Amino acid sequence: MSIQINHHKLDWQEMADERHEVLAAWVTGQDVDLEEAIAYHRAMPSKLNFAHTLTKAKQAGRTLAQPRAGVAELGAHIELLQYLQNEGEADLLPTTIDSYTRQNRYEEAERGLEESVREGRSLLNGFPAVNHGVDNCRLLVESLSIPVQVRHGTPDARLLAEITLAAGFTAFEGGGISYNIPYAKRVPLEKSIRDWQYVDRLTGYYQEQGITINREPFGPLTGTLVAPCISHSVAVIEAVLAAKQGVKSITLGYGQCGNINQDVAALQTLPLLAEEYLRAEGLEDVEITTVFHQWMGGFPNDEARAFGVIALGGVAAALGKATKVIVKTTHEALGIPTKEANAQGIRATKQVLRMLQDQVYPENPVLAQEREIIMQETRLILDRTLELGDGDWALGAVRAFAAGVIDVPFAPSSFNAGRTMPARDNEGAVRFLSWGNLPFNKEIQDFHRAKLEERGKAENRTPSFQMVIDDIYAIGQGRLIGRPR
Amino acid sequence: MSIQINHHKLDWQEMADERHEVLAAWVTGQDVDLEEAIAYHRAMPSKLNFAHTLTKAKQAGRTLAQPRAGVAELGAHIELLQYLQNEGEADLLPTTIDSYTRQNRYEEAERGLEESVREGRSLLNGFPAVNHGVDNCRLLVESLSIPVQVRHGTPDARLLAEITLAAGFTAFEGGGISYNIPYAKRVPLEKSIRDWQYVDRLTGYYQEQGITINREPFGPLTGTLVAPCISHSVAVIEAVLAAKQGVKSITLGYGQCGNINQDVAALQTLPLLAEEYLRAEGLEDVEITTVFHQWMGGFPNDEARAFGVIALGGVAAALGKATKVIVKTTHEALGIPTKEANAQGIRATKQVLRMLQDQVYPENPVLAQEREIIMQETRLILDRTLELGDGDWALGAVRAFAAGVIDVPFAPSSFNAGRTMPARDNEGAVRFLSWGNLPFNKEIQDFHRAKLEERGKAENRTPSFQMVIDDIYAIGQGRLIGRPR
Amino acid sequence: METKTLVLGVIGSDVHAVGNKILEIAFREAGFNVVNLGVLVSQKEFVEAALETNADAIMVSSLYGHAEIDVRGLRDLLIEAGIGDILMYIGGYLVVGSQEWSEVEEKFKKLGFDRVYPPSTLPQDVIPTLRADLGL
Amino acid sequence: METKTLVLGVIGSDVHAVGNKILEIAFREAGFNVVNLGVLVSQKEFVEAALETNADAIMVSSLYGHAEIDVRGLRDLLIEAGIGDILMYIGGYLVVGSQEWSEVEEKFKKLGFDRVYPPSTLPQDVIPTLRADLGL
Ligand code: B12
Ligand code: B12
Repeated sequence: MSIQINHHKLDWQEMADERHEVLAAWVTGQDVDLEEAIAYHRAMPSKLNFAHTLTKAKQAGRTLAQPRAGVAELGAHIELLQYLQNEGEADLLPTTIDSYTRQNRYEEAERGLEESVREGRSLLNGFPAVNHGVDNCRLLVESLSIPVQVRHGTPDARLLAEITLAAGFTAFEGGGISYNIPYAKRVPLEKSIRDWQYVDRLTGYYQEQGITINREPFGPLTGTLVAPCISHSVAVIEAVLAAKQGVKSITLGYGQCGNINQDVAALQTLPLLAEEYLRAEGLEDVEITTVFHQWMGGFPNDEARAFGVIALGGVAAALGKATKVIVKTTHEALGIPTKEANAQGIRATKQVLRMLQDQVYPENPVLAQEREIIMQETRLILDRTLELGDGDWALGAVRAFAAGVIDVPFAPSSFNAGRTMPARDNEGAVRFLSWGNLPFNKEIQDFHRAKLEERGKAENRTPSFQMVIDDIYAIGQGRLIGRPR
Repeated sequence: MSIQINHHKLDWQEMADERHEVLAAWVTGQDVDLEEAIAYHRAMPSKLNFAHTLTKAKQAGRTLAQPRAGVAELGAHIELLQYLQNEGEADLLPTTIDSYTRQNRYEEAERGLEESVREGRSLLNGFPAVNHGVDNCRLLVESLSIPVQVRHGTPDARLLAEITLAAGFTAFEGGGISYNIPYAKRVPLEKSIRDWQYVDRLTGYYQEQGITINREPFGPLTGTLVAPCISHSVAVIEAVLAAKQGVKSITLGYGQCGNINQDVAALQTLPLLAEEYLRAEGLEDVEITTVFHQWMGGFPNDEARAFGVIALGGVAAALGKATKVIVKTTHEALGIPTKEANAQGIRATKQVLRMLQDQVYPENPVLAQEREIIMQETRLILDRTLELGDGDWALGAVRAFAAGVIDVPFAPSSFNAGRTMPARDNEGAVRFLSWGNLPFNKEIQDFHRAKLEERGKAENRTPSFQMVIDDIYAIGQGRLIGRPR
Repeated sequence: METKTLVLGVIGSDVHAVGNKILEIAFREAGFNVVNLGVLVSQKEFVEAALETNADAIMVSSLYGHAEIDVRGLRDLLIEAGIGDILMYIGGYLVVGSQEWSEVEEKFKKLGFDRVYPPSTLPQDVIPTLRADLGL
Repeated sequence: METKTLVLGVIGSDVHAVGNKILEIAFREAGFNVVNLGVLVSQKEFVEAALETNADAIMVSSLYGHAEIDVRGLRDLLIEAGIGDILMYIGGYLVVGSQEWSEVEEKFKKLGFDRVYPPSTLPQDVIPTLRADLGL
């Protein structure tokens, strides 16, 4: 790989050629007119601005609820989002992009879209925003009364960002690590990080014109037993990389692990860590908010049980005072949800959020210890990353992944070492059975070892990969910890 | 009222005439043969014994799930309970008794039963066990593979107890206070307490023959903003009264208030208080377990929201380590639930219970304070009660209610003072806006006053009855605290 | 302005007291003279109270599902007592389980009620209609 | 005993990696020789791997809902490559949303698969059948 990257701000003028090339990749690119887009954003009411809504929630100490949703055809997609807004009482809306678009396969997306129109049902697992183009996307934005975000999983999202931001979307999920490692196999990190610096720089350009676009690294990564220190490390790096490009509104994510103390501690430490590392880079005027993802791994088939999982996610989000929560549905283990199921997931979550909104999870030593562990682990990883990058976060990230200093469990990417093995401890918190090359000190290593020995003793078996497999199936089978039966 | 009561053990021989009279009240009474019934119980497998199952759960630190359910006709009722056992995965079963039987109106129950059979749908809101009689009830008990309890709301349950215990039921809900004050208007406490001493003495007789029948005072009372100190006081008195009659397995209940700290503190203090007062009476060999009732007040109409309320109840039950939880359904605000809705409520609850079963709610100062308040308040009430009774709990209870020393909010009974006014504080815990004649000391009074002033300030209104009304509707409308909009 | 008298109560073996207390307060605040019989009220008690207080309307609650059985014949008793044309409302969970509302409404209109309300009714949903029905 | 070779992979633009890793481990533990192509596998890669390794069966996963589009023509490519009768299974979330399983199964049988499995499949649900189909 010959791309040379660093974490410095891209020069907007020098990006002109690249932008030209990006916009030429699909016919709809030609409709992007940045100056006109900025005027369009200026004329939008503030209630449609994502960052604005997040700021208000953060100040009020409230947790907002946002679903995932996207279908191929425009009319159907508008109807879906309006339903989630009106019947689901969503506070924030998504537009989930289909998997072809995520891989920049616009021709296949076009075919899927055409067939979907023909068959009258969505053959795509999301909304192909690039194929729809700026004007159609604006019809969508204008048909809603709350802000809407682009949610996807695209290693190279440059064209998608150009089109959707020009269309009036005010939030854009993803990042150079979080939308590569869990979502690709052979995309080098240098390339995806660079492509996401483009997206961040574009966002920064809007910001320079006074238009705040919210950016959100994808917190849960593979969604499967990802310990907080891993996702926090990626989140902080992506926050720094985005802020360097001029992004001012950043929402950092974390996917529910299932142990309430660990989840609350993770939510509490995430902004602390981000602000600490941003400050160290002199990036002080960035607003950090948090997003909690309800359980991202395998779900129970049974809808009633799924409601239990969903509500428990709502509990952790509320007690951890997340700024927003991404809501799952009772159809999670069945397939893409109907709009009714989606709305039900939101309403169940909102009931929990509202019943807990004025309650405080009391400070206590177990929570403090959990926070301390997360802070220490994450700092060990991040400090080593910066060291590997000789003070450059972009370079450091590439080298840290190569060295297994950051290592995401179950990730498909060949640029991920894949040497860690997570498992739950005896109270269900996610720990490491093997930490591979994570730069843990002896104290932390002993901590993980002791925690898993404790579980092993309780289950009368030696901690092994079978525990991991059992844990992967556990929630789907109605429990948190995969105990032998 | 001329009945003279005291808390001493009834003389079994002297009860013979009364038993004769009780059994003569409806034709099915003649089928009760105590010696034969004891032989029947002896032959029952231990997995059908309620107390036995509770003991195992308590030792394992697990929370069991139990629904409410009852329809008029026997076959339909068996089908319902089997469904809840097999599809709902209930750990314990109920038989909810209809409201005519609860008022000893067996003729009306008979009519309702006949009409139900004729119309093929239940016109009664429960199972008229007295009308069905011993043999039919045995068919029910024998068709199940887990224990089943009688749940009702009957001020005078003597005949119901005779018949259902003889039929092999191993648990019987209710008590002389908890099944009078919320369930009757003009039944003097002397009468209901004496009638429940009969039930407890009967249970004690079974116990003397080696058959343990579990007894459970009805914890939630009116289900509407009942602060822990009120329900705990009633629970402890009924525990003492039952134990005096020879009952050895007692499950004490508490209905979810909605603030997690208060709910956990309530569950933790309930057995402590009971054991303290039992010990003082020299009643040491009684096994105390706890039952948590998911929210007993008005529910949301929307099923998804109702799932949220149900799951949050599961969270509090698990974190408070209740021995069992009584599960609500998503049809709560719609009418008596279908068996499917009932099973869904159980499964959603069990998912939450299982995901939390190995987690510990960490000890913390807020929780400790909440426990301390509940302990102090309850002791103030109980000590004054015993004083009023000149050392006799039965007499004390009667006089305490007359004096408003115990006072259940919203109770229909004319023997309840009805001078307290509960309201939520700014974090949703249930406090007192007016404590009427509750024997609170200045410290406790100041505590309540301060808590409600804090809320008043946050809402910019003076605490008043409007707050109470707002709180009554709040959960049904999707929130815990009835804030002005 | 004239003060109208309402007789309020929960019929039969029903003990649900909370809604009844709230209705009492709300009707009183709305300017009615309220005679609240509370819970566990028999048909006879309703009729007697209406006669004694010269009431303008009877407001029956039933929450526990037995209303169908409990209210049969109440209108006839009122006719016998010579106040057959008194305004009579009913509200609450009127049947066991949930049934199509229009059917429930029709059933209770046939049983002699002028208006029938579902359980989600708030006091403010009723008061304007009640005023109108009473010519206020 | 003879060792049979399985080619394993997640087809199309699909990146769901967890089930794939678990299947790899389970098939290996069951005594198969497993060639795991991982996620994001094209039809061409499946055919080439099967040819190169002289595989006895191809195990296709698709979780993300696009299987219908992604597998069309795969059986034809295998026929062209001269291994048209190779055993081929597919499993996962095969369509967008949830459809009647029997329809889904039929659809994918028509698309050339010998067996079709729903997402709730555990490795132990497949292995005995696979052994039987391979004459083990
Ligand atoms: C609290 C409660 C209890 C408490 C009552 C305490 C007390 N003494 O008041 C306890 C625990 C004791 C109890 C017992 C029982 N309950 Co209960 N209870 C409830 C619950 C949860 C809330 C009721 C309440 O207070 N709501 C708040 C008040 C403000 O609302 P409301 O009562 O509905 O009244 C409003 C409206 O209905 C309307 N309204 C009412 N009457 C009228 C009349 C007129 C004219 C008008 C215009 C309007 C109107 O206006 C009121 C004010 O807004 C409801 C379910 C729910 N709603 O969520 C079940 C519910 C009413 N109970 C029910 C049942 C079956 C029982 C029991 C038989 C058995 C049981 N499940 O244990 C016993 C019956 C005892 C008896 N003999 O009556 C059922 C009724 C089912 C049905 N009809 O199909 C319900 C619906 C629960 C359920 N889904 O199973 N219950
Ligand atoms: C974790 C997860 C993710 C992670 C994946 C991380 C990674 N790289 O692995 C992330 C978050 C990245 C992700 C992304 C997406 N996901 Co996803 N994801 C899941 C989830 C929650 C769990 C999957 C899992 O790991 N299960 C555990 C493993 C052990 O089980 P499994 O994968 O099902 O495999 C077993 C069986 O299916 C079977 N099996 C599988 N293949 C085969 C083959 C054969 C031959 C046989 C016999 C058996 C078999 O055996 C396996 C072992 O038991 C599921 C929903 C669920 N199940 O609860 C959704 C789900 C699969 N995802 C879905 C979708 C749509 C997506 C996205 C398009 C969009 C989105 N919602 O964000 C993107 C797609 C990205 C892409 N290009 O592929 C949908 C698919 C919907 C549909 N088909 O109708 C699901 C069902 C969620 C939903 N209800 O919407 N996802």
